[in-house]
Amino acid sequence: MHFASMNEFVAMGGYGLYVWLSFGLGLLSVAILWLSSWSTKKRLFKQVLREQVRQQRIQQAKQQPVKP
Amino acid sequence: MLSSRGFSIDRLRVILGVLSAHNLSLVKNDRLLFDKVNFSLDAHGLLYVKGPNGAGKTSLLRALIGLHEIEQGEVHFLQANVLDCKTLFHQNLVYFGHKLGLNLRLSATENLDFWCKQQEQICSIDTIYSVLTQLNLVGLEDIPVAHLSAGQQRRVALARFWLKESACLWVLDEPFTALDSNGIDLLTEKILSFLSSGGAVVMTSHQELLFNYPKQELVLEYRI
Amino acid sequence: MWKWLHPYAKPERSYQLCQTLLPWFAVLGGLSLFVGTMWGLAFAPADYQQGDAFRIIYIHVPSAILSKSLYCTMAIAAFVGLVWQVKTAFMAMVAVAPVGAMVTFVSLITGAAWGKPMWGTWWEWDARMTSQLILLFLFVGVMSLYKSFEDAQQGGKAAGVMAMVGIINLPIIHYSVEWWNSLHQGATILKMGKPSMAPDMLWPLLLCIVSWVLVSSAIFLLRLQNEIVRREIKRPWVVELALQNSKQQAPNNMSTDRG
Amino acid sequence: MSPIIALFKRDLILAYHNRAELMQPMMFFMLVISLFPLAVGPNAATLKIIGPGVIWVAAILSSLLGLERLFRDDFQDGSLEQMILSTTPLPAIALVKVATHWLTSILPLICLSPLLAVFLHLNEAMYWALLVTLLLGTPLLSLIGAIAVALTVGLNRGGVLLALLLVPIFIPLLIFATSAVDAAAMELPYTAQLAFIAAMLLFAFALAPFAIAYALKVSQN
Repeated sequence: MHFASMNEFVAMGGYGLYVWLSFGLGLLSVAILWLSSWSTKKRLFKQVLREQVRQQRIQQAKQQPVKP
Repeated sequence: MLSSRGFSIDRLRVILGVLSAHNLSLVKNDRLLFDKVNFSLDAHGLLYVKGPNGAGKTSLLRALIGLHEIEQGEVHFLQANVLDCKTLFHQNLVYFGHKLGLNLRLSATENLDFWCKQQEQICSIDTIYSVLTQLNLVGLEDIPVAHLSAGQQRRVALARFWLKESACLWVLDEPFTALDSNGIDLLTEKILSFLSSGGAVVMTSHQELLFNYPKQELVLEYRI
Repeated sequence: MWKWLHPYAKPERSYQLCQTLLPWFAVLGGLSLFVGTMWGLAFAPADYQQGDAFRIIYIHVPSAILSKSLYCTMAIAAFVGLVWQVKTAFMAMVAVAPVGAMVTFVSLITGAAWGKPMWGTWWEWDARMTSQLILLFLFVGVMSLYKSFEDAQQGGKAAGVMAMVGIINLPIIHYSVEWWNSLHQGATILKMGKPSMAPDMLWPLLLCIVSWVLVSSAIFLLRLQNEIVRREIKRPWVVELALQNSKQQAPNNMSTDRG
Repeated sequence: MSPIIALFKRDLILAYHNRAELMQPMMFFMLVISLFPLAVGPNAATLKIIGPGVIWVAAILSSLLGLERLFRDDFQDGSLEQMILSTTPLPAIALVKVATHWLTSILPLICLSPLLAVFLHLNEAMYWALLVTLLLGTPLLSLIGAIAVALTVGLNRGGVLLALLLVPIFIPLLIFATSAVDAAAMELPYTAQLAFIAAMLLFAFALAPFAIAYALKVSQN
């Protein structure tokens, strides 16, 4: 461990703002892209399922024509 | 190239057949329009493509002439893949699509004259005038096409079928829309005479065909 | 009812490949990113000139290295797609672009945050930062060209052409900017003292570079899967996959409900 | 050769019909350049420093404005389909269209440049350098720009996208051209910069027509 205390670690020898800013924003961007890609995946699968249900409805409507 | 070796296109198209599609599949907007379409069209043959809106009639026609990308399969002209004989194919083709291909700022004669030069057809201005007369466009030859009505504009575009005598394949997409009965008669007559002279025609139409001719039908279904 | 769908195995296989690789890349990438970053931040010694500000190197250099190689990856994918008509290559290209843009953005931000304490300004028109900015524009251009097409196939091809134009231009841009930079200002402030790094500084840097490669590959794999599913959304294998996924989740939900 | 000449003639005639529309990028060019003295003050020394850059930035922006109509009309009315189906190879058609476009909408812009040089107090040596870079550089703008135009011709809203795609690509040209003029201002030789621009131009000449043709085909789908 290079730093003696937690405070020193946060202060980064006076450069805390710049170091934490770049690491914060950098890792945040990675996290955002990962999470958005993941949620897109979930959304796409939901879309497929909805489409499947819709297909079944169409199929049923075709098999049982409305009788007057 | 072929004709210089002693084979005329006229002979070849009788022996080989004009246009054929082999296992043609098309995709548009990630939707499979149709799958494994096959047909072969000989000289004197009329292929009539039917189907509801969105079934892919226009896309099929555009794919046949190379304007739409083919997902799978091949299109053959005189038994050769069209990709390998593009120039020969284009020399023998007239396409009439939804878009008329007329510049609205130019006159009918300017448009047609330019088109003839593009197609390397030797057409004098007199020929163009006489064709336009046949199409009942007397007096409208040299005003900008923008000033003509929709039906008149279509007639100007149709003049291509009269101008390119050397063609052996016509591809027509909804040729009868916006034409009056006289225009429909003129075009029908022209198509029939072209067919009897050994040409091949691919066409789509919403309406049933108004003329009697032994035709091949290709029915496309709408697929979700 | 799916009989009209033609048997198109390739994207499915690529999806399965992504599925197998993704956990490895994600876990290894996440782990090494954590270890590398902590090593760089807390355990590596400080630079004798720049003090602790130099620790930004552990995020700036990996992202800067990756940004250009991701552009090359994108262009190679575009080339493969355009020349051999491979559908999956266009999907890969589309999946790389946002990752590349993100990495380029990170390298710009961290460069600015490093520049402030070192050069006294957030933004310096130095050659590397300028060409990095242009690289970001190129990424964004390819992405927005793809997005503006309704037909994904057509959009992929258009974006591919633009990516190819960009990759031809990239070296020209790089050298012209460097040359322009040397014309307009003395290169004195840019000399940041680049002696060979001490090994206890270098090892965490190498680990960070590896971890960034792994993490961006993981995001790329995930996005590639999304792209494949989006493009093949009506094919039976996607439907089956979605059904399987929902079945896997359903028992879990039920057990939690009971508990 | 005749189909090529016919196309060339037709495009010239159309440009004549459209002359009002062709004037717009020219007016834009003038306006942008006259904005700068108003913005930074009429000090001759300052204007002389920023002059080459201003003229080149304005030239790039106004050529982007004009480029949009390169394939637009032919695409919309279907003339392009008929051209693709003609016996002339598509790259040749593309090259002729780009050449006509350059002659009718960029060349007038270059003809305006002496006036602008006066506006921005450029001296004679700078003016000649500017003229040569414009003559060599603007065909490059048209050739590369035409690729992006051909890609976006099917989209309704191509304008801003076109700028987004092309401006980063044009940066090396901007750098070489303005530095040539700067070198001329300091009475230094600037053949190196010109050689660079000429090399890029020749490269674009060789490749761009094929890229444009491919892009036009993609847009037809």
